[in-house]
Amino acid sequence: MSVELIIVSHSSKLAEGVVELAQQMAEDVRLHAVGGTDEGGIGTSFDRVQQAVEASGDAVVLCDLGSAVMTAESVIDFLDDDARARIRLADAPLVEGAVAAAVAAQSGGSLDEVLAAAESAAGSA
Amino acid sequence: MSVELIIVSHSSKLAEGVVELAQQMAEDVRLHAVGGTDEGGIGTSFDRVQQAVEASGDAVVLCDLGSAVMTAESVIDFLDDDARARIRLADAPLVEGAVAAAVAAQSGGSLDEVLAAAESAAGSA
Amino acid sequence: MAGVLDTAATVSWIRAIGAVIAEQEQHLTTLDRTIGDGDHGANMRRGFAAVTEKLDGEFADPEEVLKTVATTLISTVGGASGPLYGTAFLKGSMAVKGRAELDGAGVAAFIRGAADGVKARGKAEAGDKTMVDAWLPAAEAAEAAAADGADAQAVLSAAAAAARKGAEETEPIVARKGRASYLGERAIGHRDPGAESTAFILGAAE
Amino acid sequence: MAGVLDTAATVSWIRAIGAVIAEQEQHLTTLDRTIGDGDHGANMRRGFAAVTEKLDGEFADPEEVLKTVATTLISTVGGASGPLYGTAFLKGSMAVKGRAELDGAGVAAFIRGAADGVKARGKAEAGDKTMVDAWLPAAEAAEAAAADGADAQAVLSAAAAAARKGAEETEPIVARKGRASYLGERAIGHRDPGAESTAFILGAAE
Ligand SMILES: Nc1ncnc2c1ncn2[C@@H]1O[C@H](COP(=O)(O)OP(=O)(O)O)[C@@H](O)[C@H]1O
Ligand SMILES: Nc1ncnc2c1ncn2[C@@H]1O[C@H](COP(=O)(O)OP(=O)(O)O)[C@@H](O)[C@H]1O
Ligand SMILES: [Mg+2]
Ligand SMILES: [Mg+2]
Ligand SMILES: [Mg+2]
Ligand SMILES: [Mg+2]
Repeated sequence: MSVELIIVSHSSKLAEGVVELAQQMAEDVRLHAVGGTDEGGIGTSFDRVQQAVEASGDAVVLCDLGSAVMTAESVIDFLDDDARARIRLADAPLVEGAVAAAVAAQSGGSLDEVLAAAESAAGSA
Repeated sequence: MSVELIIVSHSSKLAEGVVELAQQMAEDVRLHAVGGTDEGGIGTSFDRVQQAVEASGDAVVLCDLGSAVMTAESVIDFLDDDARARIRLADAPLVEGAVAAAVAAQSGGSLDEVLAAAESAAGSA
Repeated sequence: MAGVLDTAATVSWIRAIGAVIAEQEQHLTTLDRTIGDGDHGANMRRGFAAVTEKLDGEFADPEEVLKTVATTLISTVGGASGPLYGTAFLKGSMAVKGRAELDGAGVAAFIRGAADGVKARGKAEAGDKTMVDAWLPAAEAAEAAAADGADAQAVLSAAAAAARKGAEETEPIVARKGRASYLGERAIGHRDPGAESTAFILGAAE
Repeated sequence: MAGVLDTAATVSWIRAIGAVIAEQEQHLTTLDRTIGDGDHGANMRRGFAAVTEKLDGEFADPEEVLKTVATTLISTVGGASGPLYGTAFLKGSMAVKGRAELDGAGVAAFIRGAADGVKARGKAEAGDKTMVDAWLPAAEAAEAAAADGADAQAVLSAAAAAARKGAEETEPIVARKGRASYLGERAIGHRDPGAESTAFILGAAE
């Protein structure tokens, strides 16, 4: 099973668009779009990030803004040690990091390799 | 009139999501979402980028991937000198650059100030 | 409020916060519109409305009340203040675990736990123009008052006064964390919305 | 193809490209699925189908034909190859401006213009595993053949052979531009789809 990606954004369209873009270059990778608040507004949803994390295997989380990062970190804090060991939070630009990470996951990269791919992504190729 | 942003993406959802996110912090800035091919598929549309550029005043263009950058550069090449003088192509991460640029435009930044805001955006704050 | 905060008094305090936040929604939104995205009032109102609905339940002790506030805020606020206040109430509740009621020292322990939680969650320091600038002086004032033997009510008052001053002192500085950090020098002269809501939370029992 | 490329022969060459691309769609897509996003065949088929529809019109000279190819590709391809081939045909057409027909030197001038255009548009160098690796040797071979007095047909053949060899030589290397650059070492052993389509374009008149 390849490493999965969880895309956390304030906008559901933005999260879905990132998944759409990254999926193109990584057909077999599971990509989770988690965007918007529970009411469909602009913001982040702790509960849906938590559901995505619980529904995933090894996964790298990418976020759009600082408040999304804090939401993701809170979710990770609530995980038990086993679950926490399979989740990494990337410090990466959202779109560029997601594409690079998706390609790394598609080629069978390990959790830390996929994380490194996200974090070394800079501009567009 | 504040500087405008043109968001060029392979995905229409992604472009619209970036606009949605950036608009939140920049109510009065004109943000143009140009995503997907003319048929609504994944890819970029030279014609719609050109229309956005022609419909805008001073504007900074942000792109998701290298092929979007090449599309935008082609559009810029076809502009006359007057039009070209009011367009800047940012070398910046799409989401992070767009948010930073939108805030700079909202506070009345000049074309080059908005460009610099986009290009100095790194991770999420 | 009494000299100690038992379970019922803790519930009353949280209800009072809900009322103050509802009253101040527009004010918080206005502050956030100036140096953020204009949703802090709505975020806080939504969060504390959900919290208030939960307060009719049964609670074993203050910790359980405060933990319910934490998990409810974290799930309903939808902005940076969700994980921040969620962490504040969670770490604060953990600091008073096992106490049937909070005396002055208990209240100070809660506020210190909350302040350290916010600081860790936000990776922010004093002077970054965030709610940390209200929480940190509040924790210091609370500890000083408790050390002087002040009761729960007096410790909370001391914390609230320090938080209010801390919120005011966010005005002349630039932001290094949160959305206002995008503004650079242009954030100068404007109060941080989260520091302001922290002052209201700690001052709600007055 | 004749010894010179007049307007009608230029149109015939472009028609032949459309036919070859349609035939090779699946092959190009397979290459792009391996080291890209799997749309190069569809992109090129869509682009040249639109081009072919335009070929029934009236054209004053080869430049006008080639410029029509350029603007049509740029508007219809939808991937990196759109601006790249669009720029190739545009800069190539500008290099033969004013000529009623292209002799060997004219064809070489077109290919050199196209190659330099692709290189500038993509900011790619030889060895970056892109279509530049087909265009640059093609331009060199075309110029050498033209200097030896070869006619249009022979110059195009020399360019096609060089492009084909260039495309094959993209296999053992890593990509430094385009989507394949995300793959690092894992791109080794796979041919670049754009270099392959360039070889088909230049070889279509055979
Ligand atoms: N990294 C951080 N550390 C501490 N506090 C922060 C941080 N980021 C934001 N804040 C606080 O959150 C407040 C904004 O909350 P809110 O408007 O609800 O969230 P958002 O910024 O996601 O819209 C800010 O005024 C600030 O006090
Ligand atoms: N920067 C570049 N410079 C030169 N050629 C490039 C560049 N980027 C991509 N290409 C070429 O474009 C081809 C891919 O075209 P295509 O699949 O149609 O576009 P996309 O990559 O947008 O899906 C690559 O095989 C390569 O030859
Ligand atoms: Mg806000
Ligand atoms: Mg918000
Ligand atoms: Mg492709
Ligand atoms: Mg493509």
